[in-house]
Amino acid sequence: MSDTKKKKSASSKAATPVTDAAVAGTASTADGSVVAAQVADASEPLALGEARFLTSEALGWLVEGLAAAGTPAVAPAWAGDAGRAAGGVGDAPETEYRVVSGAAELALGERLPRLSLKQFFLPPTEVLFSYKRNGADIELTPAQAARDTVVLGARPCDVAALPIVDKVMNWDYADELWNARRAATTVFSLSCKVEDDSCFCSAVFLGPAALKGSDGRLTPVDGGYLVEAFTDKGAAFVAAHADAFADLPDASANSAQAEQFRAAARERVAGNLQVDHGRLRDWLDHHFDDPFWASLGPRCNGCGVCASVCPTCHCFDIVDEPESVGSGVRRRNWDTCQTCVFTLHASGHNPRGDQNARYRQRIEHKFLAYPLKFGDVLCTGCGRCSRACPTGQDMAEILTAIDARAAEDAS
Amino acid sequence: MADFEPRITAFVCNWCTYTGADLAGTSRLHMASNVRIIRLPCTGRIDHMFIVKAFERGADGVIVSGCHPADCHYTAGNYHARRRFGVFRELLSFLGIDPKRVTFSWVSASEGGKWADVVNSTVERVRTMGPFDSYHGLVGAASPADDPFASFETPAGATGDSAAAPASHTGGAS
Amino acid sequence: MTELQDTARRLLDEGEVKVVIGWEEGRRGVRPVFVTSAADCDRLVFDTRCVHNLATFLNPRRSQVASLGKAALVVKGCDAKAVAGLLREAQIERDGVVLIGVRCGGVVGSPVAPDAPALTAETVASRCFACDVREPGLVDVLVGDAQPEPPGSGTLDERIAALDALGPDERFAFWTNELSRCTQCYACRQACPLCYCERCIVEKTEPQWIETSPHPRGNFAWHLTRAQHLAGRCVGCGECERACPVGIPLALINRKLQQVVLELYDYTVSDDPAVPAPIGAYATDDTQDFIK
Amino acid sequence: MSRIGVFVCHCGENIGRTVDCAAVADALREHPGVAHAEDYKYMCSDPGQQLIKKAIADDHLTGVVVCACSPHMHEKTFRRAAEQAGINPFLVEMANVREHCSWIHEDREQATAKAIDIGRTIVEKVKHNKPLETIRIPVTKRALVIGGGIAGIQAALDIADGGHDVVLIEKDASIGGHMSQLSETFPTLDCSQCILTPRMVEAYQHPRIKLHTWSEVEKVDGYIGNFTVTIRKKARSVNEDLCNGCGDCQAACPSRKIASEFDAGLGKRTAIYVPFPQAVPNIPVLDRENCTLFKGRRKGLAKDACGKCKEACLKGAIDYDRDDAFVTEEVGAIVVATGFQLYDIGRDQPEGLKGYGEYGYGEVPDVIDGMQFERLASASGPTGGAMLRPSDGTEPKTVVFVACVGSRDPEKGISYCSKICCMYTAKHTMLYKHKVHDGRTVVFYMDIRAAGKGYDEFSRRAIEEDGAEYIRGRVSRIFRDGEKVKVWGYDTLSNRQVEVEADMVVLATAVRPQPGISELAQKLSVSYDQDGFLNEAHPKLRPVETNTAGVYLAGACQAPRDIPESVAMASATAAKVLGLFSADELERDPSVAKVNERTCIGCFNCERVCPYGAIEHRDVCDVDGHVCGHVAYVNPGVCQGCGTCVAVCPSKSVELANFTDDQIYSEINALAGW
Amino acid sequence: MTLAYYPGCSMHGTSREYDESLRAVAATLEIELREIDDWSCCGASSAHIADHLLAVALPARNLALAEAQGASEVLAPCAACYNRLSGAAHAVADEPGLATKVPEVLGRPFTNSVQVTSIVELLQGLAPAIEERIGRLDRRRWRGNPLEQLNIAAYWGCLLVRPAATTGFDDAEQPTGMDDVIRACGANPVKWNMAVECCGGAFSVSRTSSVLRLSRAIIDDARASGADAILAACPMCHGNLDFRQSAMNLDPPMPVLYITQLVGLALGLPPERLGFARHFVDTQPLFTQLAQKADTAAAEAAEAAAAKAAKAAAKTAAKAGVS
Repeated sequence: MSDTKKKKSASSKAATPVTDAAVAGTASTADGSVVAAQVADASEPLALGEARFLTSEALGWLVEGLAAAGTPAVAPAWAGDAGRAAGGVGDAPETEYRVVSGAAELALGERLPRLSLKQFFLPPTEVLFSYKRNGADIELTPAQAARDTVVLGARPCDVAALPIVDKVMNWDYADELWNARRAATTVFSLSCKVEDDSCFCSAVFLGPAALKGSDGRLTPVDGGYLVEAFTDKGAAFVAAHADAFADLPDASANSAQAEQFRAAARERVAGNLQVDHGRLRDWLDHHFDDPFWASLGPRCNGCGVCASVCPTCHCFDIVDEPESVGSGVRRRNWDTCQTCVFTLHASGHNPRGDQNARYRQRIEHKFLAYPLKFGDVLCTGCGRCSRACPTGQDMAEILTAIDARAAEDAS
Repeated sequence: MADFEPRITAFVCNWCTYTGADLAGTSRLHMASNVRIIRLPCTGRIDHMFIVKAFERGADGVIVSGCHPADCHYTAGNYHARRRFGVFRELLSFLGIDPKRVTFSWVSASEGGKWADVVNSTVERVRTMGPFDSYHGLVGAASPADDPFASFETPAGATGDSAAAPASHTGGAS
Repeated sequence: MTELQDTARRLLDEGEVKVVIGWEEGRRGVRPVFVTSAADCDRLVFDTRCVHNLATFLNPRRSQVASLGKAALVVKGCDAKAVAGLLREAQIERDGVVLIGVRCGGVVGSPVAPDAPALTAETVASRCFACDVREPGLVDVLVGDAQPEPPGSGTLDERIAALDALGPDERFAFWTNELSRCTQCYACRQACPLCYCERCIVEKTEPQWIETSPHPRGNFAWHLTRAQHLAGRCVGCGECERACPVGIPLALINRKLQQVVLELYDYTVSDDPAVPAPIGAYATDDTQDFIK
Repeated sequence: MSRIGVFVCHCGENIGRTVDCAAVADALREHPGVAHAEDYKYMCSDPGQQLIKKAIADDHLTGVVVCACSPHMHEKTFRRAAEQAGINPFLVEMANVREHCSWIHEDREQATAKAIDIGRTIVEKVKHNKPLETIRIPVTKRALVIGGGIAGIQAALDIADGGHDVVLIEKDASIGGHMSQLSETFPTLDCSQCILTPRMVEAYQHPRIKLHTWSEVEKVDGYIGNFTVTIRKKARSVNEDLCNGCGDCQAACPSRKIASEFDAGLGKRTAIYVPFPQAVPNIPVLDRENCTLFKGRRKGLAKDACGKCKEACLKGAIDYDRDDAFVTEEVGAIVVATGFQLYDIGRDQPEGLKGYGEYGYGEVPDVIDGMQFERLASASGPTGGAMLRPSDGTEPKTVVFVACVGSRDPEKGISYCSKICCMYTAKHTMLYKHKVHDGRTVVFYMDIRAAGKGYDEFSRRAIEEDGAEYIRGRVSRIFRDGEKVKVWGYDTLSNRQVEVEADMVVLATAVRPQPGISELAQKLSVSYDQDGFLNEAHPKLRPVETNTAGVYLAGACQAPRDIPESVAMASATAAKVLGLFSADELERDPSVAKVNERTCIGCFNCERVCPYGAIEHRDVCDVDGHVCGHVAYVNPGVCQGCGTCVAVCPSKSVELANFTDDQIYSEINALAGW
Repeated sequence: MTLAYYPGCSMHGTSREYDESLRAVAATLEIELREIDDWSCCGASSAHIADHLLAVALPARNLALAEAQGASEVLAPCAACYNRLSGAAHAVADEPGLATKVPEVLGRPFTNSVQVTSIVELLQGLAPAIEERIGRLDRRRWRGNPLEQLNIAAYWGCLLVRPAATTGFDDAEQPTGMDDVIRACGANPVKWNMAVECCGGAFSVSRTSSVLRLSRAIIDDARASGADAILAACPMCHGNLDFRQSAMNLDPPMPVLYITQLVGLALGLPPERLGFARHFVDTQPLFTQLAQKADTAAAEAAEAAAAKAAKAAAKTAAKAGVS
């Protein structure tokens, strides 16, 4: 209880230039050491050089220039598909992260992209190697090298997921493919206006303009974006395309407007969810068999859409696909713990026999197992799981419910 | 395109069409050599996935052939097949897979001549349609150009083979 | 509404069922709810946002639902058709479930809305256009007021006609683009009331007929197979499409096959489990003009 | 890891001319999993087979591919050879490089390339072949024969004489069927009763034949070699064991005006009755519909209205309170011989049939059908064999016979030929002429179909010796005109209208299957055609078998049949049954379907498409033994291996041995990159 | 009920009494007949010998008109018209191509939506209504319904029920519909043999001798079967049986009634409104005879009643005597 008070006060007294990370920090110190580490890593203020100004037009040229130069630029774009026959009432057009080549495609700051940024670092399917048999010997062709790429205007919650997954990808084994793509990619995030009441980044040590994982950040201001670089990579990119990045028309005014934008967003998201991760974790740790779980399973289709759209879910499956008698490809594909076959043993036994167990797994991995191992949570509060769930499973609601139980136990 | 030799995979029933093809042989009826026959007990056994897999494995055309109605060795297998493929053909067409690449026919054990005709006409039709690159390219070259991280982009030589350049691996014919 | 709630309350009070599966008001519009106590029955709602096909929850392999005990299910026309499908295919027994039918005049495309939108040609779900069921058959109780026909909106059929008008290559391009987004998450399968297999064909590895890698080739194989398996069975509830996280217009395919079985075999999926499905049956004079 | 042996046959020049056999062997030797490859002039020759046997031994082969002729030619040969060499015959497959390659192509390069491909596909298949054992099913060496007509009697006797027990059931009170109603039979004009009665008695007294008359099939379970049949013994109201057939009960029965079925309605019988004097068994049944006592009981009278037969019976065999009884019989084979009925052509007809109201049948008493004529002509008939017409008992001087009444008339609902009418009509004219020498017979016919030994001669005789006037044409109207029966017809040969003033008209009405045949067919899961006749398994090659293994057809239940044909079919079924019974176990091709009960979800698509009813339901139980679901089970004894069930199984939980998905997938896969 | 009415040439010509009686009956039974505006020849009896398309198009034109004039059902009282119209409807429905060809030929839309009804179908359907009305009739004006005394032979001719495929509302060989109507009218259908035999039809002029032979056979059989009159539903048949009778010099002649006339009588409509005056065979004797029969019947009935009453009285008297 007292924690939430603190949180409120903290965020409300967020005065002039103070980064969201800082806010997240102060908010989360209450959660103790685990989080402290993570705050540090998220909030290094890499103020390299001045903030720059990127006009909307300039963004257009920039994108077109990159395309011309053969550098893939990934940005939120209007979904290039037929769309749903049964679309929601008055839905805004969908957007998706895509390699863009023209200004017209861009949809920065519009509706939250359908899928997270994950697919550009851990694609839904990717070739590990291909094999070809020549008589006795077998010829292996390794996967392609990653190529230099820039991401422009990704949501902070999507960007923040990258360092979170880094830890998994570099824990007992360093995943070359992932790391190569991380290294080859420069990521500029876009200060977020907050999508809707399913967002809860501020409840997972982040915020609508969090810097975590960003090499640089765009914040909307009149006529374009205020651009800041926080890493050498980011600064290098700005430098390399100096012609696109102008001086700020009115530095102080622009910064003020930018900060105003961020502050408004923080306000907007703050109310959506507040939990005490410490006691939440403890509760999870001691309530593996709690009847509560049986209240989550029935509604769940077990489709794993939540995992597909999740920026931090990273499970994959490895398959060999023959192309003929003597040749084929080894691939890795997205997988999810929400399907019944995920844990099905060859014997026919399934340790996670029903959806109750599988949904518990989803929660416990994100808010218990991962934190205990890596110190942080396996969630950036983007809220996609709640929005995408066909049966209305609601992450914020569930976390609130668990937190309430945790509070009872605590008292 | 002129020297394009279509690859046709044929799924035939054991009792009518396979025997009909035997008869074509014993009658020394010369026909195009582009067809490879896979023998099944009955058209009723033929699953739509056979056709899909054949295309995945580089076929430019497919033949499905069995006993005439009322001649089925198992009395009704061909009737059930006729229903399933009546639907599947429409489905293929709707997804843009030209049903002209698939020949369905009834060839009885006594119709060696008809079999030769089915083979030749199918080969000629598919020859004029050209190789089924659009499907073979679904993995490899034809992957959506808008995604550089080509989940679908695979090193040449592996899936590339199934898309184009035959005979480069598994020995191949010639 | 109260009629629905009272019915549920009675069923639970009299112990005829252990759980009532219906819809409730959630934080984001309506969603399925599992009411196990008479006291909670006032949570039950039914309005134009109740798009989910609750028949999916009758899949006997959903043990987390089955373990709640005998269920009463709130069904619209399309849900009833799906229940009939499950009966037809021996997945459930009629006396194993109580069906509370709700008269339905159509639903909107998405359950996510603060309150029930009025049905207009714009808001109505395109799948309701072809729907012939105002009062679900097969039910034990029927509640709600008589409903008018849903406002006409043939968008689905129009889009199909438009596609049919294209050449094969253009259609192929269209679907390649659509299917290239598929990640084979199988949300379409999970949301389908008639995809109830314990081990889906796509999970069969010997042989692996369908490549599980979400490249267009694997995706084509998957969606071709799914459509073929649903031919003559699909009730057109459109849940597969709604569940799809990347917006693949699956309803086009299923609706197309509905048209095909109607045209070829004069069959329309009904809520009468006694009527056999067209695939698995045959007529000696079935059309065969496509056969040489 | 497979070790496949590939053997390429030149078949002399047949394959060698257009296919480079050595090149084929070389190419396949390089194919993954091939341990041995060679080519030889004649693989099917003894030395050729020796090569294979040797390779199997030396290279420890796990499979054999013979690139040669069609499997229909030599598959058995090579499988036998492999078996002798000690590997399972089902691990041997043939690659058809002769009929499907060398014989149909000229370009040596292309033919060779194709031969290699064909070899590859089969090699890939064989990699996934599984050793299979011939299926053996125990056989209950006991047969059921349904129907006690001449066909049923013949089948029963042949099987019984073959040394196996037979259960013969008959729905009527006596065996004998229609043949017992006939007066004489074509083409020999010998007395029907005289040749039939001895067979009836023989069947009755045969130690191996168990007879159930006044009985019907209630239920059939099981499959070939192992049927369980439930038989309904209809309440006879007479204790078979006590009755000595003295006939006192009949003599005592007060209701004597009941139309006799045996006399086709021309004669009368009592309510308790033996259908005819030579009935077998000679035990009466009580017709409860017409019995005064039972009428009373149905009215609900306090005390029984009659009881005369009971009083009359010294053996006390009459038992009014008997109900239908059920007995079950275990049998290994079933012969269906339910025979036919004549098309009653009155106005009211079942769906699809229109009747012939214009012929006045049933309204004009002197218009009768063929069976009624048989009774008129029969010495045991209502007139004692005197040729007297029903209306006034006078001797008809002019009799008109109309053939094809109902038959070959799609407009009226029947398009088939009833086959026996041409002959029996000819016979009728003779029988009549032999009794009424100054009489006149006129026959309206469409065609005379007298194919059969002595048949045409017979019908010629009717015309030439007995002076029957044959008029080729149809009859449009038959009506009473005072004492006469007017017949209007058309003579298509002389192209003129004909009017005959007849004294009696005999209609050769169509032969139709027995009522209730469809219900019986469903119990036996045997299919029937649009006319209701039971379907044989193959119109030419399996004419007396059905698609339900172990169920056979004899006589007119399958199509209109005359006596010799019915008897021939009966003996044929007997031969089939005896063949089945000749071994203790039934051997069947092991390429049948099998369900993976772990993944089957019991949607029973397979059951819907199985033409043989081979799919059964099996309960699945949870750990506590409670039934928690059901799955399909393929009865290997019934499955014929078409594989339709596999194609419709959504989760591919059923596999067809030797045509498994694995095998087919591999064959398709082998074709990649050719 | 409202019906489109296709009179065809006869109803306005040789068989006006058919038309008059039909209209009278229709009025009484509250059926509105809307004569098809601008109707034309149905093609009988020659078009179908000349050209098939023509034979379909001629009647189809009238059906198209009916359609355009908003009808769903057309009544064609003339058997020939009925036969051509329903024949055309079936042809268009069954024969490939015609559905598109015919509208082209007609130069007007035709969806073949109109149902063609014969007079017998119509009246058979109305039989209950007829019976009901007879019940409400003032019997005294007729001194007991004389029709009860009428034995009449229902004569169908060839066109009403043949070919079975296109007509098919009754058995082609043993139709019963007219008998139902007769019973509804309180009269008695006789069992006879010539109900569907040919009367000579259109050969009335070209081969009168045949017509006389055929029609005479029909009349003879009717008489032999105990009929006082013949009931017809076809102007052509009526012509041959009624008009040609004089040439058969029968004694006594055999009255031939239209089915609508019979119904009219049953409904109590005055004979003059039913056009009996137009018959060549005088129907008056029949009516007189029927009336007499009715009287005798009534008298007998009265006597019987009286006798019964007397008996009863005697009984009671006897009882009284005892006590």
